[in-house]
Amino acid sequence: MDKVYSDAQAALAGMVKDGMTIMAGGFGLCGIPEALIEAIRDSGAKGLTFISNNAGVDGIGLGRLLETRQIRKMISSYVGENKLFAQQFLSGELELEFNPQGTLAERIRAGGAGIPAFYTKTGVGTLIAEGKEVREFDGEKYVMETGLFADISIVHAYKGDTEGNLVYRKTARNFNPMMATASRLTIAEVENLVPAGSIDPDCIHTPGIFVKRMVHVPNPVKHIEQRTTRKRAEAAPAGAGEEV
Amino acid sequence: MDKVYSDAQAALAGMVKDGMTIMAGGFGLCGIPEALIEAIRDSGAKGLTFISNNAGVDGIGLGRLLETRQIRKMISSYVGENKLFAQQFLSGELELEFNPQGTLAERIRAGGAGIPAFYTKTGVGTLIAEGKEVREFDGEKYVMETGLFADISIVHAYKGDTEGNLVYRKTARNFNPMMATASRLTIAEVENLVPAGSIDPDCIHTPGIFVKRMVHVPNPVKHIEQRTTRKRAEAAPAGAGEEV
Amino acid sequence: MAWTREQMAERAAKELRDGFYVNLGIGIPTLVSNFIPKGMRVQLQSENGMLGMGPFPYEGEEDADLINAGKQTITELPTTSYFSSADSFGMIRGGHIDLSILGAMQVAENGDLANWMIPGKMVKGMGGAMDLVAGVKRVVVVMEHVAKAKDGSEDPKLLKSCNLPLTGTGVVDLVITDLGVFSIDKKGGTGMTLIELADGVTVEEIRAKTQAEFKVALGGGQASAA
Amino acid sequence: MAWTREQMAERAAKELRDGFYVNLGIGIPTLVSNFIPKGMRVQLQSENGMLGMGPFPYEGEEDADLINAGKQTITELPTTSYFSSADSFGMIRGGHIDLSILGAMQVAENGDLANWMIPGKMVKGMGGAMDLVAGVKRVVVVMEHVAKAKDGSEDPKLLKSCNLPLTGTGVVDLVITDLGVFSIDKKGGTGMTLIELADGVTVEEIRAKTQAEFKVALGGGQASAA
Repeated sequence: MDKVYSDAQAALAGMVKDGMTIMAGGFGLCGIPEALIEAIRDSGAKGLTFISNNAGVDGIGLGRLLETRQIRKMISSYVGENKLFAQQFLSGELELEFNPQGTLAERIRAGGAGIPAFYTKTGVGTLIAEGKEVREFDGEKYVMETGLFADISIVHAYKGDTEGNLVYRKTARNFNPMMATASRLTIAEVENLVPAGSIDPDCIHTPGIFVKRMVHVPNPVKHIEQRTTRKRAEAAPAGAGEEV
Repeated sequence: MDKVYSDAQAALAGMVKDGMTIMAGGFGLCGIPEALIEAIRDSGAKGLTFISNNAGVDGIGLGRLLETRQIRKMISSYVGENKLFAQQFLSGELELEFNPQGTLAERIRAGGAGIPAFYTKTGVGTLIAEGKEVREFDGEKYVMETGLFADISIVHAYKGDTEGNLVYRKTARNFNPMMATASRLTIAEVENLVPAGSIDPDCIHTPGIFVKRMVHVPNPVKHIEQRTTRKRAEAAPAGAGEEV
Repeated sequence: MAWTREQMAERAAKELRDGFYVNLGIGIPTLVSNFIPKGMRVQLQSENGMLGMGPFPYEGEEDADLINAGKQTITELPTTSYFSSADSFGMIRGGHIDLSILGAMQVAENGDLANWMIPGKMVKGMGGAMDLVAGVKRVVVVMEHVAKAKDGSEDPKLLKSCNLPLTGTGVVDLVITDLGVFSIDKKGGTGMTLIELADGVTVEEIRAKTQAEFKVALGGGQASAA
Repeated sequence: MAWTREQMAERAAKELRDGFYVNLGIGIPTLVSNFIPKGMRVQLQSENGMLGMGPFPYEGEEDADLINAGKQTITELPTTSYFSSADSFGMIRGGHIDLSILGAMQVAENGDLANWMIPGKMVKGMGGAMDLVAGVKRVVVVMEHVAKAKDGSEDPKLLKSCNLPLTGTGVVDLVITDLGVFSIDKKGGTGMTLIELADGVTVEEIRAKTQAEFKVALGGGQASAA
């Protein structure tokens, strides 16, 4: 019952089959489970459906699985950063299902929490609502969206204990906590692996029950998409600065 | 825009009207906002509907508002611990709506998250499903439940900063975080009031946006319903011991 | 010799597996934690928002902020995590808990369960029971075989169909009573099977105290018509 | 003289109130944070899971784990909290954010908004825009008054009805362009009103560049028929 595997390849060995649906955490390149994505590439499995807010960039994150043409379909909210994606989509190789970001997040949370469907205002009267039930509550229209559940979820955490309890760091949390709850097999890569009891139990983001396998990935290379800074002299109103 | 009020009475002054719906956090007597409950008693408002997992015990928690006959209706999952409750219910003074505990928790979360309705397996084929839509997803039956939203929520937190960010302690968390999101006016009593920036931002349970008013309640008296212990000599398997 | 409460809890503990996450109800189910085999890793969930429930505290070390779903003071373990009621029931409803062991007033041969309400009596509420039986992967009931009234009369609790208001429909996988153990094919619909007898209890005694129809397949053998 | 990007952002900043929680879109809306009045407490939400967004980091202090919804490196403040995407959009959808300021391709006189998709071009996705316009209490659009094509021709962006795929229906409360400011009665259905002009811009110039019908009520006076 030891949850810790020697590396990402070992944690995924024999688990990834052609045609599976896989959730991958992260927002842009922030908080993506890169070691596990590489292990999925090494698995050679084809025809995969990925549920992930974005599709990486060329050569990084899910971009690597586009290079190897292992992805058949993406369920995402924004895929703007990837030339190879556009190319494969326009050629018809790649199927794409857009979800509003909040609807995507909620569908994943619902899937993990045993909620098969829910109603949201988001997307009423738009393309997103086409073919879906629209219903009034208290005089306002809402569209019905369904829960999502995957064969495998891969998530990236800052810290994990041997029980599988996870803590995410800053905005690298994003989609990881819900995805950890919404699959048959959740595998977490953690930057820091600590003994059970080392994490304040009031500050655990993902209880260990959701995490079946873990791999320790110390000091991972982290990528920045938009390196924006300000100069030391500048005054600093909230959110201010310039793109560089 | 200072969120901190001098005491519970000041935080509620002029806010509680007859017939309002109020959510009160806590499970049993654990994590209940007792100072704020007393301030509601002092307000004298009548005909209140309370959404709370339990109804306190005689003379403690919501039990105090039963004494003053300020509660017209309870939306709860379990009310077993209260003689006055039984008496008022059986005499027809008090209306009662039972919700399965998980359905109650999810209805509150939904209300706070802009979800007017969702489907759950819980209660299908039981009294709870009567008069509600039952619908199949993937061959299984689910019942539709609606979101809950209140005029006021009162919650109890272990720690709060001046921005309104809250941290709950151990199982005193329970219903407090969802209730904090699901009302027009959320008021928090905190055992420890600290300056903004004092709480690790990765460990905040309720972001300050949800908390409109706060009151500092240092060293509150906390009640134990079932004081169960073990003797020093005993072996200690998980959950073991005896009721005393 | 019917089983004692402890023997029923000991039998229920045989349903545990290494690595299981388990929710135990109030009463006999709580005793199951005393029989977790040494070395087996089982984490107990408490639906008020805790995973990794520890034993009762030593006298004088009770913490009012640390209680289980029965409102009893408990302790934490190195594996413990806390979460909200919404997250707790997301865990339960989402099928992440392996096993729920709970008490019952009545169980029907199709797996229907009644354990929250007796018409005419003051109803306390279902608490988390409806969510647990609907959401947990495997549901084991531990209860007395018959209900004994104050006048000494006995009513069967294993029924063709429940006459008390239901907690869930087609939810029970296994029933452990003081007289024996019954499996229920809640999905397949092939009914209830008596699979074990308490020491010295006969099939005939059970038949006399059971309204439900059941097959008999003792010792793991083939079911024979009841 | 049409307003510059900075002047449009400065005008948008007048929609802020003390204690507001605000979500700013990419582009001109981001500049609004430069014009928050001193002493006014405004917390910026970033829909990827942060409240209390700070300024860009000093060079060399970028943190890959700390980005905004535009994937830009940012910093935290003493008021900052982090949460999941589900909690973030619960906050948005649940109506807890006071104000959203975002860009647009087209706005219709009934408050319909299009800002995510041009048929025939590669679609990048709507990201969080549909959730923001559906959920946030007050939605302010900041955009150029007309779309300039490469051949120099101009297309109006304030329309009777949008011809691009919608982001939301009846969602916009206020439109700030380089030429002026329009309020929209998105609930009442009484349409669009020109309420301010950029310096030196005339109602006639706006009328010539606007397809939508609008009333005129400059300087907070009564609306006159357009």
